[in-house]
Amino acid sequence: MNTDTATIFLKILYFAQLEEERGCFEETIEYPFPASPLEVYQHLREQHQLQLSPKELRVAINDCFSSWETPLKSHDTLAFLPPVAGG
Amino acid sequence: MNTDTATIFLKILYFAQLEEERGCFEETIEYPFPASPLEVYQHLREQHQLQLSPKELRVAINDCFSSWETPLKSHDTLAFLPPVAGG
Amino acid sequence: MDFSVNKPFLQFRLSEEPVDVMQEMQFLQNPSCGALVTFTGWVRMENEGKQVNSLQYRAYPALAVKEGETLLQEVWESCHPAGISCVHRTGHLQVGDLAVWIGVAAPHRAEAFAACQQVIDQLKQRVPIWKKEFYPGLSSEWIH
Amino acid sequence: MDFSVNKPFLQFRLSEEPVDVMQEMQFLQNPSCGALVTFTGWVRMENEGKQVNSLQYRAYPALAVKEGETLLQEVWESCHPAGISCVHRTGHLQVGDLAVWIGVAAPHRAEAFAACQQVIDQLKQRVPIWKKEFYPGLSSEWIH
Repeated sequence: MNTDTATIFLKILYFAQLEEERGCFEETIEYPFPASPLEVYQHLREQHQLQLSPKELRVAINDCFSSWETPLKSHDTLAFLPPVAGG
Repeated sequence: MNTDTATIFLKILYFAQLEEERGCFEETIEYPFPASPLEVYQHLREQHQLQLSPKELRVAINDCFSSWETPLKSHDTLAFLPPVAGG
Repeated sequence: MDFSVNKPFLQFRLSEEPVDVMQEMQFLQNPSCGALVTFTGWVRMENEGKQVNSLQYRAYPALAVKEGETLLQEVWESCHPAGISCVHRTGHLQVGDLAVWIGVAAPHRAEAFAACQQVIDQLKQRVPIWKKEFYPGLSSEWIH
Repeated sequence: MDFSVNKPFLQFRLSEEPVDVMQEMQFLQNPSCGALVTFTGWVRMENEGKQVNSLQYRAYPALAVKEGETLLQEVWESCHPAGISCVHRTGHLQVGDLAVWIGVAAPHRAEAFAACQQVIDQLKQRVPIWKKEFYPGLSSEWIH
């Protein structure tokens, strides 16, 4: 992480297939500011070889469905949601 | 009952409003042969001031839905069924 | 494993006693089925604007069971669920009591919903069961 | 006495424990209601041609409950039943176990059937709950 730029702390939640691929349910990362969910996911996807593309996922910020372009603040909780299959 | 004509014995079942108007659930009557459910009902209706017209009723012979014109045999069980209201 | 070639479970009953819903559901348990849809008819406190205290169901048992079984067979032929169970109370019931219970089990939910609706719609039209309503301060009435 | 002006009973829950169906039904008891329609989702022994031994439900609890409550509110606005209760299991379930239970109470049956179908249809599309199936002799899979 480049300490010359401002950074934010993000709590990341992984569910279902993503949790298994990442090997954890929850982690906190430091990320350059400004950032969007899409940038963060693409970074994490490359880092951890996550299979699902953003088009297959929904995203939630602080337990609310959000767009991939919403600007993130420090201490946001960011969740990536594979297609659901309840019921 | 005129004993010069052949007669049949019929068990009559009354349900719901008919049972209350007739004052009994079941009775056995003797009736001139030949006879149809329609004739028997019109006779009983007049005799006991039953309110419902045949058009409002269905008829069953020996626990099967039947037509009003089916010829009756002795010892048939004849039931007159007001509009249903289960459920 | 193919449910459709198995004989369906079809059961129509009248009951003078309160219905044990858990037992009714167990009749329909089937490892091929992902869906159970049930309809419960409760005695309401009012009907067509009149307050109801209680009601009485009167059936023609021999014909009601025969017609009920025919109806379940027809609904099965239409929707092919794995099982249908229907039990209708007779006797005097209070507000809140269970009057009728219908359960339909099927591999998938669409046929279970369709069959359950068909059974209650048809039951009300065809099965010889009558209902008398008791009102506070008014004469009781057989409902048509 | 006019149910429509009363606040509806709307409840969406996740449960790690088996669901007590009798208790769920009691939540919805209402003397204004003549109809209760329920949907029970059971774990099936097969899915898309593959034999299933068991399965695991994983939820995002905070968002699942919020989205479930929003869904019930929307269905209420569409159908105006008197009450809707929905409980979804989480954890590891065996064939025959109850995975989801939805109950809708209403004065009359049409709105209860419609609302119950809407809840299960929407739940499967929107509520963040995931299912992993376990097969005999094959790798388990998250279902999409």
